[in-house]
Amino acid sequence: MDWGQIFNSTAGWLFSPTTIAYALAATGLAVHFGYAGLLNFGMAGFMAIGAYGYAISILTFGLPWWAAMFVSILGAVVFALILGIPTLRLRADYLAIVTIAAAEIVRLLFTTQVFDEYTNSADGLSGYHQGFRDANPFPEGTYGFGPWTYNQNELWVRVFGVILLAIAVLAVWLLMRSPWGRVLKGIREDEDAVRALGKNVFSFKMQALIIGGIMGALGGVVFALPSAVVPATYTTSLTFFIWTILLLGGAATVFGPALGALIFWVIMAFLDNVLPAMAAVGWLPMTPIQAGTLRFILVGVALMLLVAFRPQGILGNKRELTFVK
Amino acid sequence: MQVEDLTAGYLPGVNILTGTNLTAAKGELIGIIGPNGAGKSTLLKAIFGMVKVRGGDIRVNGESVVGLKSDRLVARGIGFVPQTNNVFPSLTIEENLQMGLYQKPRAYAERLEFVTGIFAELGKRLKQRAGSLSGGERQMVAMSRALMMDPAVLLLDEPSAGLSPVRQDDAFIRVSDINKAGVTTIMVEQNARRCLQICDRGYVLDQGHDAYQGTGRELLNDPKVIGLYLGTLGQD
Amino acid sequence: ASGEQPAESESQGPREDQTLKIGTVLPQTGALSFLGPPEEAGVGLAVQDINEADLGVTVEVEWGDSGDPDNKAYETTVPRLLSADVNALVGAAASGVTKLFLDQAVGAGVLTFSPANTSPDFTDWDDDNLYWRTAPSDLLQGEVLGNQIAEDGVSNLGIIYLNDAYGTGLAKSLTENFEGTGGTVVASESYNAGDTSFDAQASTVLAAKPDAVAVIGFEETSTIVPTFVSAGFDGSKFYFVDGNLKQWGGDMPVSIAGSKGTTPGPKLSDDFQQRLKDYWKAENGSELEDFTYAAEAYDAVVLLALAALAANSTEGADLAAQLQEVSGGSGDGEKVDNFADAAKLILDGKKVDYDGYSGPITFDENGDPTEAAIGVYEFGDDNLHTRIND
Amino acid sequence: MGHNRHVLSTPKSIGKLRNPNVPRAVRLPLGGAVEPTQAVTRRSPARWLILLGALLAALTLSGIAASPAVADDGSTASGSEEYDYHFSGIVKLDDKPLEGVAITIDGGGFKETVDTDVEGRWKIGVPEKAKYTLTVDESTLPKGIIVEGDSASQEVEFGLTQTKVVNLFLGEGVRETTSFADQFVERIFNGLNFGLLLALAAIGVSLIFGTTGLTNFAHAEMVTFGAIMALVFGVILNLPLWLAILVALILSGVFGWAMDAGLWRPLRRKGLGLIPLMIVSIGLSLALRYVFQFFIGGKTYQLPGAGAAKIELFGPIKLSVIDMVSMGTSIVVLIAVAIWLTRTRIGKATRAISDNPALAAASGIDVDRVIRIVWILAAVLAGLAGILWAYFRPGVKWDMGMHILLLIFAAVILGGLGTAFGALVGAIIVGLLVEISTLWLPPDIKYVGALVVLIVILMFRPQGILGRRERLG
Amino acid sequence: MSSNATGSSVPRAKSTGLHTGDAAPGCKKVDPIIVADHVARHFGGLTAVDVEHLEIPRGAITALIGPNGAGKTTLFNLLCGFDRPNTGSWSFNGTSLAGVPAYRVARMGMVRTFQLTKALSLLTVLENMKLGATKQRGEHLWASVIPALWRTQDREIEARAHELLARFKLDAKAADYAASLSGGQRKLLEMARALMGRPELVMLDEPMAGVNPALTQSLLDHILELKDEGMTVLFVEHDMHMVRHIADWVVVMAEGRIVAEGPPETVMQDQAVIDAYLGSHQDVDLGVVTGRISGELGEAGEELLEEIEEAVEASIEEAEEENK
Ligand SMILES: Nc1ncnc2c1ncn2[C@@H]1O[C@H](COP(=O)(O)OP(=O)(O)OP(=O)(O)O)[C@@H](O)[C@H]1O
Ligand SMILES: Nc1ncnc2c1ncn2[C@@H]1O[C@H](COP(=O)(O)OP(=O)(O)OP(=O)(O)O)[C@@H](O)[C@H]1O
Ligand SMILES: [Mg+2]
Ligand SMILES: [Mg+2]
Repeated sequence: MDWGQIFNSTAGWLFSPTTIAYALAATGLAVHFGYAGLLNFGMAGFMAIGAYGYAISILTFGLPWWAAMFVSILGAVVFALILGIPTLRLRADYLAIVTIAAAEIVRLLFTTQVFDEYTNSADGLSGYHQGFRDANPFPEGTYGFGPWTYNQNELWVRVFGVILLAIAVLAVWLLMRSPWGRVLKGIREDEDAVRALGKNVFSFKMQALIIGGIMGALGGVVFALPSAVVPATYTTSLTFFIWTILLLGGAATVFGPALGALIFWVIMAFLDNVLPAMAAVGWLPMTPIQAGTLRFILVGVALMLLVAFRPQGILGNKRELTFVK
Repeated sequence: MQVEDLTAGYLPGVNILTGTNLTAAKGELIGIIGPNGAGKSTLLKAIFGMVKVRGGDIRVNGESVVGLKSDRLVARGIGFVPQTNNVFPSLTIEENLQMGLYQKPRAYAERLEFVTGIFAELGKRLKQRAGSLSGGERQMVAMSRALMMDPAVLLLDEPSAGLSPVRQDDAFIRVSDINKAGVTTIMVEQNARRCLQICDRGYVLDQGHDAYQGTGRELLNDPKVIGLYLGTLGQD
Repeated sequence: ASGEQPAESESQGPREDQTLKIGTVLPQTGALSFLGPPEEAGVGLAVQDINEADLGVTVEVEWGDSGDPDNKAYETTVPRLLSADVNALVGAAASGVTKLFLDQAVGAGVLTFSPANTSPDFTDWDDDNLYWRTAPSDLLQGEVLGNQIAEDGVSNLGIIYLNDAYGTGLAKSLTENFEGTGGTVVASESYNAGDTSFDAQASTVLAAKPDAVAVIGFEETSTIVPTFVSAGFDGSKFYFVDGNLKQWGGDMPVSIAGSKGTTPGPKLSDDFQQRLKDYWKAENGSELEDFTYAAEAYDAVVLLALAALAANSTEGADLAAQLQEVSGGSGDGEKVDNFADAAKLILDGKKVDYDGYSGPITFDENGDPTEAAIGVYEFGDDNLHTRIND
Repeated sequence: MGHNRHVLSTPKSIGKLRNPNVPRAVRLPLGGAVEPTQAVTRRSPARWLILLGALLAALTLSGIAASPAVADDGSTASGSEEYDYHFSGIVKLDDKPLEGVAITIDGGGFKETVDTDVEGRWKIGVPEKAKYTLTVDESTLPKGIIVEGDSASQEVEFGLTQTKVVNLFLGEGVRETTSFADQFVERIFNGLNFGLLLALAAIGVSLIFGTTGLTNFAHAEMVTFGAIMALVFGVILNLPLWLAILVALILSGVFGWAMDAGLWRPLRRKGLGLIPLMIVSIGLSLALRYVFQFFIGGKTYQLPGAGAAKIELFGPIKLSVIDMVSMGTSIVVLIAVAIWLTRTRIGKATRAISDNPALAAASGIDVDRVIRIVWILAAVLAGLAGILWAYFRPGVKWDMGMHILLLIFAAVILGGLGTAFGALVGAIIVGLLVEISTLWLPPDIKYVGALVVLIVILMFRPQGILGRRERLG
Repeated sequence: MSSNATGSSVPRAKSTGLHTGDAAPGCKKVDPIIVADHVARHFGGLTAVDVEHLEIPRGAITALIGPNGAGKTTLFNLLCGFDRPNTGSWSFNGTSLAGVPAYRVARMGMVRTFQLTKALSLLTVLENMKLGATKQRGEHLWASVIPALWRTQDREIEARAHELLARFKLDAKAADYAASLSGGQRKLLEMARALMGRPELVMLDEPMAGVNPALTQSLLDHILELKDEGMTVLFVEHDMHMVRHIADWVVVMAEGRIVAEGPPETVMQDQAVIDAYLGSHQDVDLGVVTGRISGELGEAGEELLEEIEEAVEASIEEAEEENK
């Protein structure tokens, strides 16, 4: 087994667009669930809207990349409104299923051939990178060292993603220590009580849904920046992954989601590296090909164990746990 | 029933009960009063196995019951009415009462008669869901549920809270009657006067341990107790 | 760029034995995992053949899992393979998955070679010439199938197809060709990759009372066909395509004797399928039941190895520069149909035109194959098919 | 376009493919007139596939078993042997082949006429791939029949292959299609059947949610588990079907018990919140799903008797024996469960525990025991749903449960969380919607209809159809 | 009222002259803060609230009493916009409240507490309190990210919160999660939180149920102080000592209707009220009634015993009929 290489390819995940995209979406989910108590299981929908908003704006409407990004944000706002108006009055567990359903509706609408002209149906969209790459401030060349070696485009995507993530984290940090955040946390605990104190619960929830949704959409954009937009990626499992990340890091924490994303992908990458290698040297009674399946079994098990032994998440507050419902 | 040097708490490292002692002889009616947050409810919950006991001993009929699960204690004839969340909101009143008798479903008809004798309102609305009841009505359901099982030891946490004055009086008299019928009763009350009027002996709990004890009358007239715990409003 | 610069320039230098490292991004897990074994067997067998021939190039394989867009296995697999310094990736099975990592591979200067992608989007992808594929064309297959259905006297055809590049492309081509013969496509219903029951589609198609139904899709065919048959449709009136022309046998719970299908590939003289089976059994201990895209995967690896020989290099860009030529795309190579012969010719400094198990393979400058041979098959009573054209 | 090559070779030459000495392909520039060349341009978004050389064997009718007559009849096949390119076709009148219809192919100085054979077939070989005119001699058609419009004499052209088929289907051509009403009724029955099996799974979800508050995403795998066990015992171990199903159900129950005893109970003991528990169930779902894939791979298996033909009952209603058994079983089981829930002590205890587990324990309910029973029951119901689902789709697949999980949840929510009858009503509505909505919606968004209705209904009844609002204060 | 051990309070004069005309159900008030007309709420066949006309006097303390299930809490819900009545109109300070959402009602200065407490469990007690303050600048989304805009105000709020907590004997728990409060402490928090907003009208639903009597007494003084500052109080309570002690006006509900109104002394003498609600034996020592201690049972005591026995028999019969 080549531990050096295993380390290298695992370490690459510390700074990868995928990690950043998931971290962004998980930060958005922290606003939704961690602080506002909204059981949003439709994060994949927000991400899809972000990614498609970006790609369609460029490909169909020829907008510059930054304007396309604003279209994504706008898309997230509109989706949050459409989703929120009928559902924010629902009980938490109802909301969960309705948001899953809404995200699936979004995905299916991007998949169907009805809008093929814009979405390219199940095949998804690609070839929208030029504008973003043209805006790259880094001259052509190779940057970084060891597992973190990138060409100018790869570096630009990462730097841009990290900037977005930093803004999102900062926003959450500021918001959640303000009275606004306090109201939100109050709503999480008992919205009727908050209502009785004269706060417009619906409006606060909607604001939270929109803010988290925008972060999700930006996650979608970062996700799409270095690759393509394929509808099949935005399934419920994407949402589940984001949830896992959130709970790994700690739901009502500022840095938890980003940390969770790191841990999640490092575990995924590590298992992917280690299992086939172990199978190859005979430490596992199976072929490297079977080890591929084993990885997901272990990812599932790891997830269960992590949550079981650290239910409040890495950065979460142990004290809260005594009182969870 | 005997509670010795009980320590218990919720959060790690923080003991709410700090060496509480309490004795209830067979057939006795014990009242517990004390300021808010003194640990009265915690004491009852600890006795009933709902809070982890960290030290000390609880014995019923001489046998230690520490660590027994609630449903085992019920099987030993201990009944409990918690202070809050004491009904099943999505069950009807009837079903709530049936749950009270979960381990002995046969006796239902007979016990129902007994219970509706105390709270007539309930008898008329057996099919209403407890979740839609008013605060006082819930309290009645909660009491009735515990009374259904015809326990040997009854733990009551503020049974009179939320009841209208007539009902409160009823409730106290009933508790007293039940007790006279041989049921050892331990009652936590904030309606301290009424409580002390009917109980055989009373304990004043403060900051996790028994600060005073004595017969009901003694406590009722003890100026210290009046000053610290009873207040003067009720004294006319 | 294309294979314009002469191969001679490299072959004049001292020739060392090349070690070509390929990584596979084929589905081992997820919804597409049924496509994995035949493709991996194709790759594995090719590697075995190449290494046994021992003609100036050794191939090492790093196996990787593409998973599907749902479980996102490719997310970690591709970086792992890239950090293991592979020269070329073989995969992915689905166009959608390839799209998601192609830019990454291109950025790393690694060649991507798919045995199964049919999406038109790759033709003009900004890929530095690093994307190639041996997948069969849906235009040609659609015409062959359309003609076959017309010749069978079908006037009203129903189509049920998978909503993705593969299904829509093939369905479109089939519809155009079949209608060009004077027939009518009376119902054409699509389904999504995740769908698990098809009775709504079946009911719509059957409501139009077609004489025959073309099923364009993959593994889910064994669910679609029984749905039609139990609703009263004749099991001998189906038409299949390369994605689902399997030796169904007992996996198809209803009889489809008399149904036909098309799949690319010439009629073979050696028993390629048996060799695949033997290889798979020896390596994995399990039976290989399906051969979809096995030939394409085999040819992909052989072409890569030949390109490495011709280029005397294993760099992605160098491989890419030679692939069109060794496939016969430059037009003056000598025809060969196996690695050993081709490698010998290349070592002698000659040009080759490799024709493989999946057809005559001739790349255009976009890396798309421009020739194919399509076989027509018919199912017998045991739900196993045999070739009926030669 | 000059560099685009097209390989044209006779079918026979394919057979010689592996003999490198025989020149087997002729390369010709692809004629500019051939339609698909438009797609050659790089930018063309439409299709990549241009320029395909083609080897179409199917052209040789002689190779097709279905048409031996052609091979016998030298005259009709005239010319077909000498040329690489062929026109062929069938002439039918009202679905009956017409014999002796004279067909003429004319173009580029080449002209040939043949008569159709008994099967209505004709075939003409031509020397080059060019445009020709095909003419039908209408005098050879039966009296009073003419070829509609200008198809009696039409331009014909080759595509990528060497064969061009031109069929003529004459006659009134009124196809009898299934009426809308009949389709509607048929789908209602399909929807009911689907809804009932959904209900089995949905009640399990509802029970577990109702008792423990857990939203169990691993329920999908419990559904799959039942089907896989039926597969293992019914197909692989070849037990009689009834026994296999029985064993599968028992094992499902054991599975449910094991999950509770091995996982959920310890976690409850630890005092985990509902959201972490939900995430655990997501992890469990992932792990189980891939365990299934590890063992049975990615392909679809069939249970014995799957795909049985439907029997016409009355009118447009067609059901297979399996459908009937399945619907019957579902109804009986559902009613039994509903009665169990509302009437029995344990059934009521499940709701009590759901409201307040601590108080339930204080009432003397052995909470763990009741929860265990609920898990076993839910697992058995899920297993049964899985087996029925394996017959309904039909097929057993490693991820078959996951794809209906959302529908199961939608059913539970629609009916009102935690109400058994609600799950039933919700499931039937969802089942019907999924099946019926495709009468109007494109099928690739067939779930969208059901999900939109879910959201709309919840707008007006936020507590679900049979759910109750909690009082305030 | 005798002096009490906790000290500070002096018996005060009750507000009088609140009404015009007879002190009958639905009578007019000189300066009503709430006026409700024909407000009715039905649950299935049950009429929980059916109020013809009700006015709540401004600047006074009004007690709403009545048997369990009389509809008091439901009326609160209706007035505050937490529930919609089937019919009726009602106004606060002359503004009609029909269709006004609950939070808006609260913003107008009409804040309520809940009978079944609603502590915000995973917020600290202090945060709970701060949430109660109104017109916080930092609650606007854009302002919230710029602490400079709200920091000073937040400090003021915090100071006030500490003050109130001390008064409610919750200061020691300020930093704890509200989830860790005892039942009575939750009641206290609920009430303290409502007072944070300095409402014009505070509606307390059984604020003292479960609160220790000694503490109750000091809190009542606080309420009286608030009244002096101009606040109007409407509260539901079953503790007659408390009603007598602070209420200026008492409204009696039974079976959804207002059955009596008036100053406490008068209302509590009302035979109908006594029959329906109080019982005639407020001052009987239960120890005597139950025979635990020897003593004068007295006429009232005997009556009580009889009454109870009758009630039991009647209800048993009724229940039996019902069950048939
Ligand atoms: N779940 C809990 N976690 C942590 N601390 C708790 C918890 N429940 C109660 N406490 C604390 O324990 C102490 C005693 O609470 P307990 O409920 O026993 O009081 P009590 O005497 O019943 O008061 P009351 O008369 O108000 O009901 C209080 O200080 C309370 O804050
Ligand atoms: N949502 C509901 N569904 C059905 N009945 C209800 C509902 N809400 C209240 N009720 C009934 O309306 C009546 C009035 O209830 P309310 O809570 O207003 O009484 P209350 O006067 O506050 O009594 P308490 O003093 O016991 O708190 C009760 O009989 C109650 O059972
Ligand atoms: Mg208490
Ligand atoms: Mg009330």
